[in-house]
Amino acid sequence: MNAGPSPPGSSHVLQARGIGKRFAGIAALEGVDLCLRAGEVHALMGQNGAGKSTLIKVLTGVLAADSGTLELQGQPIAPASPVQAQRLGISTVYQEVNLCPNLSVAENLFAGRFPRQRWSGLIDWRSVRRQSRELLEELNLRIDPDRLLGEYPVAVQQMVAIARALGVSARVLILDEPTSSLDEHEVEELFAVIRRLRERGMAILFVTHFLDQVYAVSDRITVLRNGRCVGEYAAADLPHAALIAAMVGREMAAAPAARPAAEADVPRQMVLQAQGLGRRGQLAPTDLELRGGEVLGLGGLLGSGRTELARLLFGLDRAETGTLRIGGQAVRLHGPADAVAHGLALCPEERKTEGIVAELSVRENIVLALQARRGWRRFLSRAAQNDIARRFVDALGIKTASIETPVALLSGGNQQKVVLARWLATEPKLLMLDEPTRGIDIAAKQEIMNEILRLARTGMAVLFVSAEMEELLRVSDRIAVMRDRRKAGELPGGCGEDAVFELIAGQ
Amino acid sequence: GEKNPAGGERIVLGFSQVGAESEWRTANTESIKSAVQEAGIQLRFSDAQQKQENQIKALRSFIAQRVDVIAFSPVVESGWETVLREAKAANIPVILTDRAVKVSDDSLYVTLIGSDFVEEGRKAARWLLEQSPLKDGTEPVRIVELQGTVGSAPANDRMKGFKEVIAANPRFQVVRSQSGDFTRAKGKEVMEAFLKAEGSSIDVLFAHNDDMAIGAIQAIEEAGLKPGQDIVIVSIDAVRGAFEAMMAGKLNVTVECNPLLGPQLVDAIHAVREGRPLPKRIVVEESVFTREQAAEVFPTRRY
Amino acid sequence: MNARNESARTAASGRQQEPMQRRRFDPKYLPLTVTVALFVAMAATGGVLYEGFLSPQVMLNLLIDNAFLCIVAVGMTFVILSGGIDLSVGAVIAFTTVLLAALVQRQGWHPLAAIALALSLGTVYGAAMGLLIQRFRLQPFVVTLAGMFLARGAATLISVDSISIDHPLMTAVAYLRIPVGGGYSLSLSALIALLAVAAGIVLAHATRFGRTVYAIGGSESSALLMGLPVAATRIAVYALSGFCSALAGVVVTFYMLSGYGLHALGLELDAIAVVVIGGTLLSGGRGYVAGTLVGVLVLGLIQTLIAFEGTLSSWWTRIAIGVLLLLFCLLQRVFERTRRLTLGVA
Amino acid sequence: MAVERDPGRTSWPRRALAHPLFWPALTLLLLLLGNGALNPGFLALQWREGHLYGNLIDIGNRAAPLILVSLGMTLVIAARGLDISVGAVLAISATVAAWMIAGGEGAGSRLPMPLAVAAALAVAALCGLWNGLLVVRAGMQPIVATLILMVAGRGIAQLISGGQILTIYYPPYFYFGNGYLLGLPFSLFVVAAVCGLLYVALNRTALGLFVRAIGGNPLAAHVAGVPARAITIGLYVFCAFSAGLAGILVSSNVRSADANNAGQLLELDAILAVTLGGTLLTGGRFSLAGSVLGALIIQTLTTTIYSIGVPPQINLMVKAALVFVVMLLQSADFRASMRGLLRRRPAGGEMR
Ligand SMILES: Nc1ncnc2c1ncn2[C@@H]1O[C@H](COP(=O)(O)OP(=O)(O)OP(=O)(O)O)[C@@H](O)[C@H]1O
Ligand SMILES: Nc1ncnc2c1ncn2[C@@H]1O[C@H](COP(=O)(O)OP(=O)(O)OP(=O)(O)O)[C@@H](O)[C@H]1O
Ligand SMILES: [Mg+2]
Ligand SMILES: [Mg+2]
Repeated sequence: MNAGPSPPGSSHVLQARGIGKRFAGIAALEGVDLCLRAGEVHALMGQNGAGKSTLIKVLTGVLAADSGTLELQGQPIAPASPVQAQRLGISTVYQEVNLCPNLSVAENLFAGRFPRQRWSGLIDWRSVRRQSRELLEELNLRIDPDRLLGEYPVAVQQMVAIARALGVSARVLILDEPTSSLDEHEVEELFAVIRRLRERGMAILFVTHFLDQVYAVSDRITVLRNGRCVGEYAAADLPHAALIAAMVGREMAAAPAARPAAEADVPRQMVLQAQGLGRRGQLAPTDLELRGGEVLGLGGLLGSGRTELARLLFGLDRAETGTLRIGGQAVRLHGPADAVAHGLALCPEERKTEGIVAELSVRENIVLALQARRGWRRFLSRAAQNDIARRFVDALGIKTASIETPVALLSGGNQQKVVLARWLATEPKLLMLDEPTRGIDIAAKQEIMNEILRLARTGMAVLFVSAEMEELLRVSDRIAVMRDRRKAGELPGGCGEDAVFELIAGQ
Repeated sequence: GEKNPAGGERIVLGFSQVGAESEWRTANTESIKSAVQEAGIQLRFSDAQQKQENQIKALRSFIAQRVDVIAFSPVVESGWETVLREAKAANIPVILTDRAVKVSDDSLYVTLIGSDFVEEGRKAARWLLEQSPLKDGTEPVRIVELQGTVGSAPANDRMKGFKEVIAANPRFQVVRSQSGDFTRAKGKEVMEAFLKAEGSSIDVLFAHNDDMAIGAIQAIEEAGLKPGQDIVIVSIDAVRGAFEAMMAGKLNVTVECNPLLGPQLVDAIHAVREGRPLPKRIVVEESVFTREQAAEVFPTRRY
Repeated sequence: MNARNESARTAASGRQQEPMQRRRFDPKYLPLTVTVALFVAMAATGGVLYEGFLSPQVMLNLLIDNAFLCIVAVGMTFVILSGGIDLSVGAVIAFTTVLLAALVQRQGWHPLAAIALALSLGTVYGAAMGLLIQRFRLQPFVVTLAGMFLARGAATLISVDSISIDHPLMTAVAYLRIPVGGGYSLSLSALIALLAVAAGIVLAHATRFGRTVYAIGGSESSALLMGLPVAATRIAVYALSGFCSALAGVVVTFYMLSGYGLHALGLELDAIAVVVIGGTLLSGGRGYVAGTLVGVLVLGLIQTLIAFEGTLSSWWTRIAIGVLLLLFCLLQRVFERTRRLTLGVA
Repeated sequence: MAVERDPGRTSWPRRALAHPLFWPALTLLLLLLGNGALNPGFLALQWREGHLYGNLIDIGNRAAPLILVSLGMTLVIAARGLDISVGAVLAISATVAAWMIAGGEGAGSRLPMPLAVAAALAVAALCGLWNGLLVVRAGMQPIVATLILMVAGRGIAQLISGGQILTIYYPPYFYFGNGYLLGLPFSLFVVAAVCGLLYVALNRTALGLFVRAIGGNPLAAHVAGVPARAITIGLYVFCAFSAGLAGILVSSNVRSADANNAGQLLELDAILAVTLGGTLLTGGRFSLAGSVLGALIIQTLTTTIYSIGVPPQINLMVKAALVFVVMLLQSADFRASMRGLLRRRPAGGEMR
């Protein structure tokens, strides 16, 4: 006795109606509807903290909804745990990489569904290995399935998580910001797979902050704003500007302010000078100069050594060769504490492991680096802490119930903003940002770009690492390109994409 | 064994000690070490840190090293059958010191040199019934007992011996009994609680060793009572501290438990080497010291 | 633009290609190798210093005398791998010995029936603690500490004295020696211990249960999101440890032929130490059952060295154990130093 | 924004119930009241010889060393460490102090008492430094690093004492563990001083923030420029120092130093106190006040067992039962499921 008219063609695979979810005092979702259809890619869009991840967690049984119903192919379902959701045929990649870093890649791919030997019931490692290769191959990912997952950077972990989700032959595939740490090539690989799966009739839900990606792959778009459904649109009928307006709730200039013409007359002091800085297996000896008031973009492919370079500059890894001069003085950095004392700052790439301290409040996370710089005795008064925290919460638009909320409870993009705020608060001489805009919505991304440019104008030197070419070209005065763990060359700010790609490709 | 400079075979003794858990034990170790050294016997000493497992391991290693004689103070009575059989198979005679073992086959060891814990408990009780200031009278005598570590052989046996004798006189009653783990700190802590719970109605304190009695004496003093007078105190071991307390009039009597087994052990070793017969049990001379004797005996005490 | 991407990608893919052939030596086995090598070095030093130290029987005694520690440590390895800890193991051993002794000597049970009961009791006891930990989110340390008090209390409640066992079947098994050639022999307990290690290795590395244990230790929330049976596995881990403790209790009963509430005092710490020395991380998720066996042998070797030295007073014995432990762990660290940044905390 | 704050609805009982210290405090209160009910004299306080006298005072005085050690342990655990050598460090400090003071009956002290106390504390702190260096510099796992000192430390203490119990005959020294100030045991003032010091260090300087950051995510704290290594070493030093302080109190209280038995199994009690107080052993969340309550709970348990006349064979059973009750009471999940049971039962009754 199915209520209501059966959907046309009954292609509705997963349908959510009137989903509501509150967290102590905050309505994360209110009356949200979502309908996934077989053979369609559905994009879920919205600003940071709009409720996308929460909705996904409700769909997959991680969180219990306060209200609303779920139907899978017309049957009401109520998955109480991820296991049940998986059994129902819903395969998910969550926003933060949720795999076990201490297991090998192959184990992460197959945990919970290991193939077993017929005769002994033990895990059949041969076929685990073989099937892992096949799965990774599908994503064109050439990594050793026997190595521990934790040895790979997040980008690779992200791909492995996707591969794991693909390995489950499911009816519904949910991907929460799968592309946030991937570069364009990986994204293309992923999209190729997504298209293949769509052909096979799978229903796919896909979250991203990149508009290009939405239009490249999705058929339908649902927009959330502040926990409410703004609407469901066919991708083809929704222009960029309209989509942005739907997400942000107001019209926004689509073309962001470009870098103002270089103010050449500002005297640029040498802030940092690296000569032959290197470390075996990580980075070939590299020269680099950074002056106050300029933004140096660092380009390159995944694994080209950008993160390594930043880590060496910050003393997070010990350099084996070369010298480092800060403000003209030769220094040896014995660790981040040293670097911070010298006025350096590094906003790390891996938010979950090296960035946030999940249990601490937003306020404490924001003041942490500044306090470290001041030393333990010169304690920032509570009032000063509140002040700083509030200022950055407002400036970066961090969506949080209060500044005393534990960072763990914030949405992914807002956590990223908190880490960024931590480093902006130290007002360093040199600010190194390793993929600072990962997982951040378009509106906030613009804010951050503007903030970086503003800081540079005040005389700060900025090292900006990004996988997004557009972003890189927009803010950089100079662009250094990394290839094969060495600096391939430097380009002036105004150069075009072509020149950068040529360097990346080594032509 | 190896050649000693005098030409003869030097005897090698493997000795496994319980540990160094008390002054008594340290005195025991010292006595054995010095006696053995004087006799020109080579000593392989092993400390079991109060664990039977370790002691068994030590005995095994003595067997592997092919020592001439094995001696040990067992941590517990039971559980020695297997390793003693191995020693017998390797033709190594075994002498027990201080404590007995329970084995099905008496021939597994040569002799036991040591005290009788049950008898010590009996002696303490006998003194109480026959010589203490409370022996006459009609009022019931309320006794509190500070036991040693729960389950340990001296605690079990001293309690057993004490109970056995005290049962003869219904006036004497153990009203409270708690473990003080053989230490001063615990003895004091438990006595504090006893004093609060019983008020000043405690007549006698029986402590399974001197250390607990010394701790309890402090608690009694801090409660504003006079140890030795308001509460009669009986304990066991007769270490130096007990004599000092007796001389200060704070302890009434201590039953000796003699740790100086070294010389007797050396005699036994020689007897075994020469094939002389030995009794299955060599008793150590032990007496009971009272307050009156304390000052006189004190200078001769070695531990 | 796509064409450009394409060319960049081809250039990159050559670099991204990692050696796919199986490496001869996997670096993740380095800690284990170092531990084994150090063990061998230490044994050799003993051989140089003391006559008869390297006699095969001395080495076999390492296994015989530490069989129960080895069995307990296998269970403990799983608990620690899952990110927990089990302090009740020593007490469960004591309880098992007393229970067996009381049943066989006082109640006239057949030893096999008593052993079966003891093993199942141990398993159920462990599972119960696991249930408390899992269901009510209690900290394993407190639950198993209370479990330790309870088991020891129960043991003394059955009997304060030690109970000797002279049941013919039990004594026969206790005296049983399995010749391994050359006049040397191994006890049945040692054999059981080796079997336990072998079973542990298979369980840890070739079953779903084992891999789930590692996953939980690595990241419990990830394990949950990956859809692994976290609750059941956690309870099973403590049940396994309970079973191993009871099995070790049976072995101790044979080893000592007695039941006593004070047997295996402080063994929990030895077991934890052995597991950690064997290279397992106390924070969970990393380590090997095989390493635990080496850890047991290392601790046994340290004790044997001291026994052979034979001149140490009680306090020098303690200091020497500490120093040997220190040397061993320091060398282990020195050889393992990886290029990765390791922060001293955690 | 959908922020909702209704101060009228969160009444104070509700807020009290949600406070992390509520359940430990309630447990302690229940224990004391239960004792009072069983034994009316238990809660009585008298004025005797110029100071307060009674079980409550004893509990406070006895718990003082455990509280001190638990405080140090809390901080080490908060930074994801563990220190199982506290018992041995206590023994070392007690022995050093006793050895330097010693002397015979009426002979005064061998060395000046302040020197002895300072030396004992310095040696303890040195032990902490050793632990800290092994953990941070050598990169050993905390439990093994401190196991080394736990084993060897008692040996060192016995080496100093020659295996004897060192009896102290110098009365001024007895004041630390037995003396009274303003009618209260002096040891309570020591505890108060350390608590005050910690309060200032953790709330008036950035150390509190740093410790919590290290405990929450050591790597992130390191990257943020927090001197994680130095602080971690410092915490081990403090932990050992507080164990040393406890050693002074203990040796003063029993007027002797027993290298073998002093502080035996203290590490377990201290960790138990820390956990009962709500600190997570996995790091991150910690509560010093909770640890103080935890230590008081443990000491009250012990005193209860002694004063209600439990036969010693079942001491452990009683302790186990009480620990189970205490920790279940404190478990939010347990309370929730109990509430669930209570709610379900009447409903079920109606159905039938
Ligand atoms: N467990 C929680 N407790 C309290 N609040 C929460 C919790 N989880 C999420 N929230 C809040 O719910 C809101 C929605 O979060 P959600 O993670 O769904 O955002 P999102 O759309 O995925 O954002 P992003 O793009 O940054 O990932 C946020 O304001 C967040 O702070
Ligand atoms: N797509 C990939 N496939 C295989 N290995 C990779 C890939 N990406 C990175 N790696 C490996 O990860 C390690 C670290 O790369 P690293 O993070 O330094 O690169 P990066 O230039 O900072 O790139 P990004 O920051 O964009 O991830 C390298 O050893 C590299 O071999
Ligand atoms: Mg999200
Ligand atoms: Mg990078």
